[in-house]
Amino acid sequence: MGEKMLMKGNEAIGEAAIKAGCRFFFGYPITPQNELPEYMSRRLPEVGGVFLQAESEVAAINMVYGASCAGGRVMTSSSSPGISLKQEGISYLAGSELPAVIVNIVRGGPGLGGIQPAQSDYFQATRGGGHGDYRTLVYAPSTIQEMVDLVMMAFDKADAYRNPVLVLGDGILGQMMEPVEFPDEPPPEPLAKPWATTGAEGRPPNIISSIILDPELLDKHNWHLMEKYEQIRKKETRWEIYDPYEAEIFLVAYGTMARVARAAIEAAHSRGIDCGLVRPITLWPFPERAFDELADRARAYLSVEMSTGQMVDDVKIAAAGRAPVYFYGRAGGVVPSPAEIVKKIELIFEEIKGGSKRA
Amino acid sequence: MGEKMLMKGNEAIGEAAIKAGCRFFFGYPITPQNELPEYMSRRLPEVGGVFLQAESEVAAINMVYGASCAGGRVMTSSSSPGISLKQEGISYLAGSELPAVIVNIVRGGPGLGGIQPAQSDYFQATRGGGHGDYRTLVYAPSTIQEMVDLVMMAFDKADAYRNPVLVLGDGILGQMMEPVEFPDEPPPEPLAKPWATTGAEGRPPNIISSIILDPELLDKHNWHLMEKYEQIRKKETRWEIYDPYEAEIFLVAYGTMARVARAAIEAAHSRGIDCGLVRPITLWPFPERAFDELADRARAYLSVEMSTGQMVDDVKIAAAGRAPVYFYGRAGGVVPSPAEIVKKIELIFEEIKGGSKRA
Amino acid sequence: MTYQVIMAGFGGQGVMLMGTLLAYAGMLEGKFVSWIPSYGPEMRGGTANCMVVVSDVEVASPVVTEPNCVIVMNRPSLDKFERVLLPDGLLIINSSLISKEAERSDIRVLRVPCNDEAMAVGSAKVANMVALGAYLAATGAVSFESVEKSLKKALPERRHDLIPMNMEALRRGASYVNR
Amino acid sequence: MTYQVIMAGFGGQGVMLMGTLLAYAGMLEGKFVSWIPSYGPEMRGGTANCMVVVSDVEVASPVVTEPNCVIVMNRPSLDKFERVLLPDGLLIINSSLISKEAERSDIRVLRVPCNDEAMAVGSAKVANMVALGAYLAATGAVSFESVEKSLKKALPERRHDLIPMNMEALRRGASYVNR
Amino acid sequence: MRKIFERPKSLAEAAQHYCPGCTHGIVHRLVAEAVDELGLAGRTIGVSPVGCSVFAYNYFNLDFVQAAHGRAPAVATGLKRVLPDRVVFTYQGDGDLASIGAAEIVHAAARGEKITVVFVNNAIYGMTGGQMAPTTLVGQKTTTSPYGRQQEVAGYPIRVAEMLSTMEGAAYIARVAVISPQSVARARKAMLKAFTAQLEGKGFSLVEVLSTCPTNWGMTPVEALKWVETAMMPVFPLGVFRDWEVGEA
Amino acid sequence: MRKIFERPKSLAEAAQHYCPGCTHGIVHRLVAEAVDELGLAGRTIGVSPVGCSVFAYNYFNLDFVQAAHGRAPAVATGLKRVLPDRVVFTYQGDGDLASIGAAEIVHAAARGEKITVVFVNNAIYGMTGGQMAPTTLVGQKTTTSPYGRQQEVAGYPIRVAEMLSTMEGAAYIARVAVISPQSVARARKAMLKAFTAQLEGKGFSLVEVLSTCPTNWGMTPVEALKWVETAMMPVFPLGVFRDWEVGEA
Amino acid sequence: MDKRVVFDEERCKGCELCVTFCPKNIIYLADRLNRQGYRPATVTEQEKCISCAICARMCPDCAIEVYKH
Amino acid sequence: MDKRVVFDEERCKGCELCVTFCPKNIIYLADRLNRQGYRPATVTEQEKCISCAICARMCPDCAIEVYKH
Ligand SMILES: Cc1ncc(C[n+]2csc(CCOP(=O)(O)OP(=O)(O)O)c2C)c(N)n1
Ligand SMILES: Cc1ncc(C[n+]2csc(CCOP(=O)(O)OP(=O)(O)O)c2C)c(N)n1
Ligand code: SF4
Ligand code: SF4
Ligand code: SF4
Ligand code: SF4
Ligand code: SF4
Ligand code: SF4
Ligand SMILES: [Mg+2]
Ligand SMILES: [Mg+2]
Repeated sequence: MGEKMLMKGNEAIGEAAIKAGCRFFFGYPITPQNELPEYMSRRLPEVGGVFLQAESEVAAINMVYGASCAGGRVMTSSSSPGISLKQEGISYLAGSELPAVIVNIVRGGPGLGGIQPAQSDYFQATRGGGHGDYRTLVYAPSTIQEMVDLVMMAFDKADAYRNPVLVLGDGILGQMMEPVEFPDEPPPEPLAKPWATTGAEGRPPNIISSIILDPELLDKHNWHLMEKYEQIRKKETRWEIYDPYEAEIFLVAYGTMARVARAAIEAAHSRGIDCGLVRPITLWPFPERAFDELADRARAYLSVEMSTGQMVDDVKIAAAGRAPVYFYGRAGGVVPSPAEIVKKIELIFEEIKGGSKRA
Repeated sequence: MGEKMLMKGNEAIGEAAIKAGCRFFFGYPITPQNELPEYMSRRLPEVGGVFLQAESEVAAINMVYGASCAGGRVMTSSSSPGISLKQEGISYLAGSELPAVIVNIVRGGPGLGGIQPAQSDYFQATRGGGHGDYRTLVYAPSTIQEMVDLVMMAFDKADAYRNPVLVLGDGILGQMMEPVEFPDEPPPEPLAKPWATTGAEGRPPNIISSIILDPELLDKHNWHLMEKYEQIRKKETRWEIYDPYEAEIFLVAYGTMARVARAAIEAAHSRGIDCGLVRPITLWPFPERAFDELADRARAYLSVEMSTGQMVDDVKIAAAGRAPVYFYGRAGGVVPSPAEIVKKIELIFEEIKGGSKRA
Repeated sequence: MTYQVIMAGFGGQGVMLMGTLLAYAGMLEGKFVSWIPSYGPEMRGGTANCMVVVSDVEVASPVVTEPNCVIVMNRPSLDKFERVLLPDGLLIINSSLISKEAERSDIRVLRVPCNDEAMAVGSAKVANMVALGAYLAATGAVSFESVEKSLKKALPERRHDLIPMNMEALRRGASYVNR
Repeated sequence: MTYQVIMAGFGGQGVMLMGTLLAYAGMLEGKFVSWIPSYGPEMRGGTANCMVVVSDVEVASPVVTEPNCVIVMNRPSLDKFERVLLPDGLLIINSSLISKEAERSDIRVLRVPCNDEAMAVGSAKVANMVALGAYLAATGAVSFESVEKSLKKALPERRHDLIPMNMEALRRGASYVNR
Repeated sequence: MRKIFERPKSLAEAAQHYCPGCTHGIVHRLVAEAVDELGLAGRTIGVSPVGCSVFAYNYFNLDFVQAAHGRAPAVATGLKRVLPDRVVFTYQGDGDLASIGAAEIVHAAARGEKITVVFVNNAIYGMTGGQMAPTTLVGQKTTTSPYGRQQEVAGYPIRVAEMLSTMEGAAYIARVAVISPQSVARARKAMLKAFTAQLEGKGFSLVEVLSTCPTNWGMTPVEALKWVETAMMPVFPLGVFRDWEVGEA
Repeated sequence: MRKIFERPKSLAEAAQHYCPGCTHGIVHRLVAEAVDELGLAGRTIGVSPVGCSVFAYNYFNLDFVQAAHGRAPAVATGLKRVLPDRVVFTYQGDGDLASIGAAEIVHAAARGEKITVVFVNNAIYGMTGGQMAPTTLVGQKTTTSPYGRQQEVAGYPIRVAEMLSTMEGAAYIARVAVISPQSVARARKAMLKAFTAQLEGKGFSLVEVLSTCPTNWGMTPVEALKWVETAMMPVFPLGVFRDWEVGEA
Repeated sequence: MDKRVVFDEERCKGCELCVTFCPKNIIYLADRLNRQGYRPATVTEQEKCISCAICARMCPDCAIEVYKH
Repeated sequence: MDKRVVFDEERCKGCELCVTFCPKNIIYLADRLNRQGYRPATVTEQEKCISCAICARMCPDCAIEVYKH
C-alpha cells in the first residue's frame, strides 16, 4: 500500500480506476459526481489514456460500448437521471457480454429532483432498469477506501465475467474526503480479450452483437447469461455482519446509510437495546445467505434506507417469513439521523416483545 | 357495447385510447407494436387529434410530458429497448405528477434481442426502471378485450391519480386478433385540470416542475407521492383467481402466459393433478392480498413467465414463506407450452408430497 | 369442440387472410376465436404462417402448439409443421406446389392441388380459398355462409365482385374431401 | 475522543480549506477522519459549510448531526447552526462580521474577531486560520505542527511562503482561548 | 416626471439567483419585454431547461414548465400540439440545447415546430461548475478541458444558428449578443421578430444569444463582456441566418 | 480469359437478406471495394446500425460491431479512441442516423471524429415496415404518414449532408446515388475519398447515398431507381459539400 | 430634486455593468454592503443624469428605474 | 465458347437491374424459379456481350462475374 492520502470520493474513484488500468473514460457532467470526470480529464492524458466528454449520457454509454468492443478498460459515471438514460446501453452491454464499469453517485429523485445524497436507485441498479433478463454486479461501498478497493475489483470482475459492473455511491460518498491508500503494485496484466474487435488481421472476423431473431437461440442465450449470473451469485456475493452485542434485531443498510446505522446501533445500545447490522456489499447478488446464517437468531429486521423503501423488498425475500421485516427511510437527500433510527428500533423492540413473528 | 369486431391487439389499443378521449399520440416505430402508431396516424386526424412521429423514444416521452402539462389526454407506446430510453422521462412524469398512458409491447432482450413476445420487462415496469422513488400503475391484460377495457381505464386512473400508467403487453397480445367490443357511450367528461399550463390568463401562473433542491421539501414530496401510491395500492389492485378444482398448487401468471397456464391447468387435471391460477391484472400494485386469501390452502406456488424469472420475486414477497415458490420460464420469444408447464407441475407435486413447506 | 389450426406458406399466398376469414366466420357464429400471425422484419420476406383457434369455450391459449390441423401451401411449411400436428390430426397439402408426400403415418392427409384449382376458377390468388374449402369440408369448423359474410367484411366494397370466385374456389376445395 | 465539528460561512471565506486542514492534520496524527462539504449548483453562491470528524475510533457516521463544535464565520451560519450544537458544545463566532450574540445558554461561546486579526497579520484571507487556531487551542483536536504539515501538502510549492503568515494567524486565534 | 424604464410586467418581482453580472438576467428581461410588447402574457407558456436557468419559472409571470435536460423542444412540441393557439417558448443553455438536446432542437427546426427558442450560448456549463460545452472555443480552459479544448481530442464548437439554418422548417434564426447597449437593442428586435414568426404561424424561430458566465470563466462581469466580443464573436458571428420575410438570409 | 469483375475480397460470400433490387447491396459492395483498394481489410472495424442493414456484419469479412439504434457514431468513437490506428466506419440508415441518432452524428462531425460514415438514405424506415423517416419527402405516403407527409404537421426532410457541412470537424461530406452505372462509379470514388480522409487523419467523413426501398415504396426495383432521380434528387442534390483538399465546397 | 435614476439596492449585485456603460460616468459602487453582501451601485449627481436608461438596459437584475422630467 | 458473363443463379433475386442497364440488351429473366423462388437473370447470346461489367456493377447481390477474352 502507498502513502495515505486525504481524497474526495469522486477523485478517489478516478484514481482507483487508473490504478486498475482503466485508460478510457466517457462521461457527461452532472452533480454530485462532476469531480470524477474532471479528475479523469486531468489525469488520463498524463497516463496516455483518453478522456472524452460525450454529448449525452446516451452517447457516453455507447462510447463505452465501442471502447469495450475494442478491448479497452473503460468506465463511465453519472448520477440518477443520467443513469436512467443509460439503461438501453447497459442492457446492450449485458446482452453482448461486454465488460465495463459504471458509477452512479445517486441523488434524490424522481425527475430532476435534488442533488443531495440518496439511495433511491436501488431497484434500478439491482433489477436492471433496462429491458430484458439481465443482471449486473452492484458494489455498494461505505467508505472511500472501500470504494477504491471495490472500483479496482470492479474492473477485474467486469473482464472476468464479461459483464457490466455497477458501483453505487451517493452524494456523500462522492463529495466526502477520507484517508485512502492505493496499492503500490502495478495493475495486473489484463485478461486477453480474443473476442475484441480490433481488426481481423490474421484471424477470422470477430462480431459483437446482441440481436438474435430466432427465439430458440435467444432463449438459449438468455439461459447462458443466467448461468453466468448464477456463478456470480455463488462466487461474488459479499456482505458484512456487525454484531458486537449478539443481537436479535438486525438493521440492514448499505453505503453511507450503513455508517449511520452503526452510529444508531451504539446509541440504541446505550439505551439498552442491542442491535446488529447486515451490510450488503454487493446489492446484486443480494446476500441472502447472511439471512440464512442469522435465521435462528434474528427476531426482526429493519431495513434503513435513504429512500422510501426499495432494498426492503430484498430483505423480505431473504427473510422469507422467518422474521418480520420493518422499514425506515428518508428521501430526497435527507440522511436519517441515528436518533430517528433509534426511535424506530424502540418501536420494533416493543412490538416483538409482544411475540408475533410476522410484521 | 357496440358491434363485435375482430381486431389486432395493437389496433384495438389505439381504438380504445380514442374511445377514452385520447387525442394526442407521440411515438417512434418499433416492432412488434408498429400497428399502434400506424393506426393512430390514420385515426387521430379523423377525430381532430394529433399524431406525431417523434425523432426518438426520448423525444416522444418528453412530448408526452409537454402535452400532459397542457392538459391533453396523451399516450405513447413502444417495445422494450424503446421503453428503456423512456425511463428518465417516466421518472419526470411521476415526479411532476403528470398523467399519461404508456404501452410496452414487450419483446425478447436484453440489448437488441429479438422481436418475439416476452415478459422480461416486468422488473422495469414494476420497480421503476427510472431513478428515484416512484411507482406507476401497471396493467397486464391477457385478452384483447381486456386490453381494450384496461387501456380505457388507464386514462381515467392516470388523470385521477396524476400519475403515469403503464400497459404491459407482449408481442402476441399486440399481433393477435380476437373479437372485441367497444362501449357505445361517449367518453366521460374528462376531469378538470386546473393545474395545467395553458396560459395564465385570469389566474396566477401555473408551474410544473420536478426540481426541489431543499432535501426536507423533496423528502416531503416523496412521502406525498408514497401516500398516493398507497391509495393506489388500496383501491386499484386487481387480480383474478381461477380455481375450478380447489387446488393446493397455484400457478401465478399474467398476460399471454396466464392463458397458456390455464391450458396447462386443464392438461394437469387430466393427468390427475389439480392446480389453480393467480392472475395478477395489476402488476404494480402486486396482488399480495390474493396470496393472503390462499394462505391456508396453497401448498406451493409456481410462477410461470416468459422470462428467466422476474415476477417470482413478488410471488416470494407475497407468499412470505407460507408456501414454497417455484419458477418456470422461457425467454427470448419462446412461449412455454402447456406440456412443459405440466412437467414442472408434476415435479412440484412430487416434492410437496414429501411435505417440506420451504423451497 | 376446439379447432386449432396452423396455416403456412410463402408470403403472398394469402395464408394470413385465410386464417382471418376462418376466425371472422367463427366469431360471426358466436364462437370464441383467436388468430396469431408470425411476424418479422420487413425485408426478410419468405414464409408466413398464422395460428387460429375456433372454439365453443373460451380460448385458453391462443398459441397453438398442438394443432389438430395443419395447412401447408408450400414445401418449407410442410417440412416445418408436419411434425407438430397431433396424432390423428389433419394435414392439408397444397399438392400443386408440393410433390413430397407426408412422412408421418399417424395422421390424416389431404392433398389438394390448390393453385391448379384456383387457376381453374380464374386466379392463382384464390389458392388459399381452395385450401380453406377443403379444411371446412373436412372439419365443419364454420359454415360456408359465415365465410361468405366474412368476405363481405374483409374485402372493400369495390372488390365484392370477387366474392363469387372466392366461393367457387371454396367449393372446389371442399370437393376434395371424401372422394 | 471524537471531535465532530461543523464549519460554516460565505463562499470565499475558506471554510472548506479550514475543514480540510483539520482532517488532514488528524490523518497525519494517525486518527480516523472524515470531511463532508455542502454542495450545490454553481450559481447559487451564498453560504458554504463542511462537517469534519476527527476520532480515535473508526468514523461511524461522517454526517455530523450532533456536533460538539460549530464555527460560524458569518451571520446566516450562526442563525442556521447554533441550534444543532450539542449541549455543552463549543460555538466559535467570527465577531468581526457577527455582532449578534449567541441565544443559547447551555453552550460555551468563544467570540473571535477573525477578520480583524487576519488583517493584522497581513491578509483577510487567513481569517479561517484564526478561527481554526481558536478551535485547536480550545479542544486540542490536533496539534499546530500537524496543521503546518498539512499546509505544506495542501498549498502548492510556490505558495509555501504563505505558511508563516497562516501559522501566525493560527496562533492569534489560539490567543483568544481562556483569556 | 415620467417613468421611462421599468421592469416589464411579465418579469416577476422575485430576485434572480444568477451570479453578479451574468447576462442571463438581461436575456430574461428581453423575453419579458417581447411578450409584453406583443400582448401575449395570458397565453404564453415558457419551458425552462436544466442549467442555470432551470428556475426561470420563478422569474416570469407566465405559465411555465420545467423540462428534462435537453428536451425542452420536445416538451414545447407537446404543449404546442395540444394548444396550437397559445405561444410557447423554450429558454435553453448551450449544454442543454447543443449537447444532450441536439437531436430535439434539430428536429423541432426540421418540423417547423411553431415555437420560439431562446438559446443562451455562454460557451460553458454554468450550473454544474464550468465544464466544456459544445460551444466552448478551441483552446478555452474548462474543468473538463483543463489543458484547453484541443481540437484533436474534443473537436470544434458547434455553430447552432448556422446548422439550423439548413432546415426548411426554420422561419427565423438570428444570433445576437447582449454586451453593449447597442447589441442589447438589436437583441430586443430579434426577440420580437422570433415571437412574431410564431404568432404568424411561419414556423420555427430561434434567437441565439451570446451570453457571459463570469463565474466559470474566472472573469469580472465587465471582462466577460469583452471576452464575448474578442473571443466568441469571431467564431460565432452575429447576424440573421434565416428570415421568412426575406428568404434564406 | 481474364476475370474483370468479381466480388471484392472484403465482401463475404453469404447471401444477403435484402429484398430484390434493394440498393443496400450495391452500397455494401462499394464499401468493400474501398476497403480492398486501400488494403485495409485486416485493420478495419465496421459498425452496423439497427435497420435493414443490422446484419451487415454477416456480409463483410471484417470485424464488426452491432450498435444500438442511432448510436453507431458513438460506438465508432469508442472503438476509434481505443484503436486510433485502425479504420472504423459506420453504416447507417436514415432513421438510424437522422432521426434517433441525430445528436450522435452531429457531435461526431463536430468533434472531427476520425471515422467514416456510410449513410444510406432511402427516405423511409425499411426494417420496421415503411414508416416515415426524417428524409421522407413532403407528400410521400408511408405507414405513419398515410395521407402523405404534410409539412404543416410533420415538417420537412432533413438534408444531412448540408447540415453536417456546417461543422468544422467534417473533412469530407458528399452525397451520391447508386441508380445508374455512372452514379455508381461516382459513388465509388466518394467512398474511396471518405476512407482516405480518415486514413490521413483529416477528420470526420460521410457519404450520403440515395438508395431505394422498392418493398416499402411499393415499386419495382427499376421504378424505384427512377423515383430516386425524379423525386429525391431535387430535394437531395448530389455533390461534394465539404472536402478538406479544396476547402468548404 | 427628484431622482432620475433609482437603484433597488437590495437587488443590486455590484456587477458594475451599469457603471461601465453610463455615458455620463456618474454611477459608482457605494462603500457599504447590502444584505446579500454586495456593494450596491449608486448615483449622487442625479442632475448629471440624462435619463438615457442605458444603465437600466444593461442591468442583469432589473435593479434600476429611470425617470424623465 | 467461354462465357463472358456468368450468373450465380441461386444468388439472383430477379430484380432486373442488370436487365435494365445492359447496353447490349441481352439479359433476361429465365422462365424457371431458383430455390429462393425467383426467376434468375440469364444471358444466352454470350457472344454479344462486350464485357463492360455494367450488369455486375448494378447487381445488388453480387451475382454476376464478368470475363474478357
Ligand atoms: C440527464 C441529465 N444530465 C446532466 C445533468 C446535469 N446538468 C445540469 S445543468 C447542465 C449543463 C448546463 O449547462 P448549459 O445548458 O450550458 O446552461 P448554463 O448553466 O450554462 O446556463 C448539466 C450537464 C442533468 N440534470 N440531467
Ligand atoms: C431504440 C429503438 N427504437 C426503435 C427500434 C426499431 N427500429 C428498428 S430499425 C428502425 C428504423 C430503420 O430505418 P432506417 O434507419 O432508415 O434503415 P432502413 O431499414 O431503411 O435501411 C427502427 C425504428 C429499435 N430497434 N430500437
Ligand atoms: S454560473 Fe455562469 S451562467 Fe450560471 S448564473 Fe453564474 S455566471 Fe451565470
Ligand atoms: S425493406 Fe426496403 S430497405 Fe429494407 S431490404 Fe427491403 S427494399 Fe431494402
Ligand atoms: S440613465 Fe443614463 S445617464 Fe442616467 S445613470 Fe443611467 S446610464 Fe447614466
Ligand atoms: S448593473 Fe444592476 S446589478 Fe449590476 S451594479 Fe448596476 S445596478 Fe447593480
Ligand atoms: S457485361 Fe455488359 S454487355 Fe455483358 S451482359 Fe453485362 S452489361 Fe451486358
Ligand atoms: S441484378 Fe443481380 S439479382 Fe438482379 S436480376 Fe440481375 S443478376 Fe439477378
Ligand atoms: Mg451554458
Ligand atoms: Mg431508411
